[in-house]
Amino acid sequence: MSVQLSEIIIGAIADMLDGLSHVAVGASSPMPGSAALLAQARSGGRMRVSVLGSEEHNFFTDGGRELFDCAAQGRIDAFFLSGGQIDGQGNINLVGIGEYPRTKVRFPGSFGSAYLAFLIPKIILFREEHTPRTLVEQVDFISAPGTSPPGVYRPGGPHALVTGRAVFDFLREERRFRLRSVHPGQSVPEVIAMTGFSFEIPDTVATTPAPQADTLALLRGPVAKAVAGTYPAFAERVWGVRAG
Amino acid sequence: MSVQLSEIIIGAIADMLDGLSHVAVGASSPMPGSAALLAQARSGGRMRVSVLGSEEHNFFTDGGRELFDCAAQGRIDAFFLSGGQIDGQGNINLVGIGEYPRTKVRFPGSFGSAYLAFLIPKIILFREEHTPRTLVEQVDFISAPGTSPPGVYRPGGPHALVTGRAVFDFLREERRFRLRSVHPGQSVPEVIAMTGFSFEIPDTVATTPAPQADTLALLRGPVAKAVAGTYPAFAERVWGVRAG
Amino acid sequence: MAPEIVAVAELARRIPDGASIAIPPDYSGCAMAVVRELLRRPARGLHLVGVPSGGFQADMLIGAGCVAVMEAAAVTLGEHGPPGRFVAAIREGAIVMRDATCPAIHAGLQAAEKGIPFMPLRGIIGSDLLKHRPDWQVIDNPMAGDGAADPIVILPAIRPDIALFHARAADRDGNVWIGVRRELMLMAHAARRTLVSVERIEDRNFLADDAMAAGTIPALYVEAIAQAPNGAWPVGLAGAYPPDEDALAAYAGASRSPEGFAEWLAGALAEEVR
Amino acid sequence: MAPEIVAVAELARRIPDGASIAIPPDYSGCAMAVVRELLRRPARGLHLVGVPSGGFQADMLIGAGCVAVMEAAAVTLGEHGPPGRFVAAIREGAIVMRDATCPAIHAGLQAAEKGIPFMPLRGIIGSDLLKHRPDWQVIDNPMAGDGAADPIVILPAIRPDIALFHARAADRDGNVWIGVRRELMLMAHAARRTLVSVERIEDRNFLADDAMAAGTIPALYVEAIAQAPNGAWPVGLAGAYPPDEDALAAYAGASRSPEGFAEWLAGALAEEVR
Repeated sequence: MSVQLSEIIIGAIADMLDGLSHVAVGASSPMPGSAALLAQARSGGRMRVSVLGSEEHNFFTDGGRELFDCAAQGRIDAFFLSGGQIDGQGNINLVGIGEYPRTKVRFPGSFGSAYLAFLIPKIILFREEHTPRTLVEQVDFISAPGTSPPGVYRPGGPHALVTGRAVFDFLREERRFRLRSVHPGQSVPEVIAMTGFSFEIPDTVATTPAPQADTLALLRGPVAKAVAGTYPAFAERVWGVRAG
Repeated sequence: MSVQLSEIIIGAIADMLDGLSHVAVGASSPMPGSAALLAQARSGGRMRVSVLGSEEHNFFTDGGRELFDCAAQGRIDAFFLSGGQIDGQGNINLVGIGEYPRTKVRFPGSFGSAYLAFLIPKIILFREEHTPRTLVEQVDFISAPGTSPPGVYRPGGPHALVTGRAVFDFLREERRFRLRSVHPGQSVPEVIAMTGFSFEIPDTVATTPAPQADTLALLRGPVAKAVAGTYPAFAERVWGVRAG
Repeated sequence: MAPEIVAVAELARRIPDGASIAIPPDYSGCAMAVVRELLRRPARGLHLVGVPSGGFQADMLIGAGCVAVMEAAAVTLGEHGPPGRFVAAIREGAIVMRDATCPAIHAGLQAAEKGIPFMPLRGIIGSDLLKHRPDWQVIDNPMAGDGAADPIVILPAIRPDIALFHARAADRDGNVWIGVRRELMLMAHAARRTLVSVERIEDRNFLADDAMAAGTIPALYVEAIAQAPNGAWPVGLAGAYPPDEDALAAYAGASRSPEGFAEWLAGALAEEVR
Repeated sequence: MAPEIVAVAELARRIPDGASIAIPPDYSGCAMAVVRELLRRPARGLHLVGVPSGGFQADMLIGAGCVAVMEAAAVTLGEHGPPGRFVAAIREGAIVMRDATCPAIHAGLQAAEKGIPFMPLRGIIGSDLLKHRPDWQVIDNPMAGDGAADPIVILPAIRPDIALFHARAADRDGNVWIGVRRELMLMAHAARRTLVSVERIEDRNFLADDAMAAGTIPALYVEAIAQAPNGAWPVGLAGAYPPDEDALAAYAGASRSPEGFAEWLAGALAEEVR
């Protein structure tokens, strides 16, 4: 079986998580969730993964607030956020397109983004659709800002942006993204054309690497099974695996 | 069996509780606790009584903070406080005698008084020992003030003071006590002599009445049994009743 | 006074038009049978507070014109796509949306639980949420060291008139078991009145059982309870029965047009009468 | 990473001199076996935070010279009369006492739990506690209506270095069951590190059991666990064994003189070695 794009993306995200103690993932994020479970498998049990809304990977017993309190206590190292729009300053929009409040397009809402983006050290922005529609010059509504002025308490913030085409690092000082790698089959000009914001382009841009053989074996074996427990539709589509 | 002083005191306190929805009592307050259980019995099940630290009459499931949160929510109508010293302005001292912090005599501490005295509408001060040593002109340390200046949020405060000799009403506007009744065997001059603070004395001062026959029957019957469950030593001493 | 045991319709009758109502998200125990009674009336001018988000019940109530104000960190039908009636109401300006972020809803309820006027919370500064919530303020942290400025958001207490939810069981004394769903306990503590539907009423006292007591809302906070077997249908009740995905998908599809919703509503209310 | 399972002595070794330690009151689960190890060392310069009061363990640690600062709403031996070593230490100025009121301790811990710098709280204004707590402030409620002044106390977060307590059981994954004793959960959330002794370690996972999960502190918050059967003796453990009133009375009596305490201490440490 040749390496699938999903597996490359999962591998790229997992590489960002290695060495962390506690990674939390939203219930409806199968690729980040798979990446977290892969990183956990590689950690030999040292990493804790909380999948919100999952029965199996949910360790919280203090109600809806506990995730947020836990983040504020510094006990969550990485989390994933997405956006209906994401802009070049790392701002995300989960509210809508057009003028607020009567937006033409309405997304569900900001959820915990306006909080977690400040408090969790490594926020990984993930949006599979990589088009000028999703990656924009400026979001119509800032659910969570990419950066904050000095003096604002902010131990956390965006660390990287992963899409279906590329991986970007977020440069907090410069308040912009830098292209790190493009996925197999993508070119730098293509990524530029499909991105609505400007970003830094280093002299050489790598291709996002396929996972190493041992990682791939782990991913397709025990990790795929674990993924199937929480994201059954995704596991079946990517690996043909059903929850055991 | 002639009416005992304890029964008269319990009856006097219970009369202050009739009609309330929820009365809370500290674990080490057998007379107030008995009064609350008596008032509950008379309410035909309409009154809730929470006895802190009791297994049987403790309805809290949110940890140590719940009593206080519950009071702030306006869900507790009456509570009992005592004091190593109580003064004529309704201030209570649960900290110590002498100059703080190296007090000559140290009491356990303020517990929740500095909070509950503000938030629970009917605070009944109870101190069996009625001497110039306990009822003083001015407390050495204010754990909880009797009154507050206008503008301070204070839905609650002292309502009455019950001792082994007498019952006083607390007049919040006048910031002082008024003698309501003296217990059988006590005289007004004796009460004046044994009280370290000055207080208002109406033209006629009643004798604290003995409970009515039906109340007494209730108290010595089912209530005594209930009291024995929470305050076994007290129930045995007063009524020779053991927990069933 | 123990909570009253009443019929589902009576539980709904106790919710006056114009009330603010705290409701849980779809996975936490939704009193769907009671919501259908509100749709039937129909209730008017409700102020829904999603704790922290609104799901199917919010979209249904919005569709039936029951809602004046929606306060939540999100309104979502999850995997089933956009909440059609909510999206339409936003576009048409038919409801006032008070967008929030999850921890702000929890913190506001915690302020009400503690009887304090406001709660500080980190984050949020620089989010456009703040621009549109004049009731949220930024103050200088009075406890910041060495005179360094430390701006922090303060949020007013959220004290709903009513907390409304569905739980697995009540006991004979009106205590309600919610297990790990502590946000339901927070809602009950914060709200003035709590109305609960339950799968069943058990003839025992949960507070007398060490293990059960830990997940129990004491009767003290509960005004009335209705027994409503399958009362969380179609969104499901964790530990009891799963979501009815077909019914949810049907609703989600119907919600995307006024006609579809009207037809769904007529069907839903007719079914209930059977 | 799951919590480590260690010996009682190792649990005590992980508490450095000078640490701030949140401890429960006598009825809530006290790690008395661990405390005896601290007495044996003896630990020095501890800052005890009674949640919300201190009992036998506080008086013992004060008596053995382990304590520099005592922060609590009270220190009490309950029915057993004055805590002799605490009273003596106050009289002699041997410890710094930071007098509080119960809800202020809970609120300070809740601020730490929420990662906020302070928590507002009603009441307290006009109490002499405020005079002697320069870390407590009175501010004008920024959310008061119509410019009316509304003074309110704000309390700094209490973030103890360590939460130390005893519980009925841990499971094989290091989750700790505390039932309705939620103040222990608050302590674990608020503290940087949590060390727990337990009666037993059960070969199952409490979080997989609906009823148990509701009263369980997840392993996430727990650094290390020691198995210590009868580990709350002599103060007892609700639901497991009652207080040993004779032993408590003997301690209370001994605490009232330095000689009495020294004799009690020698005996207590000798017994432990057996």
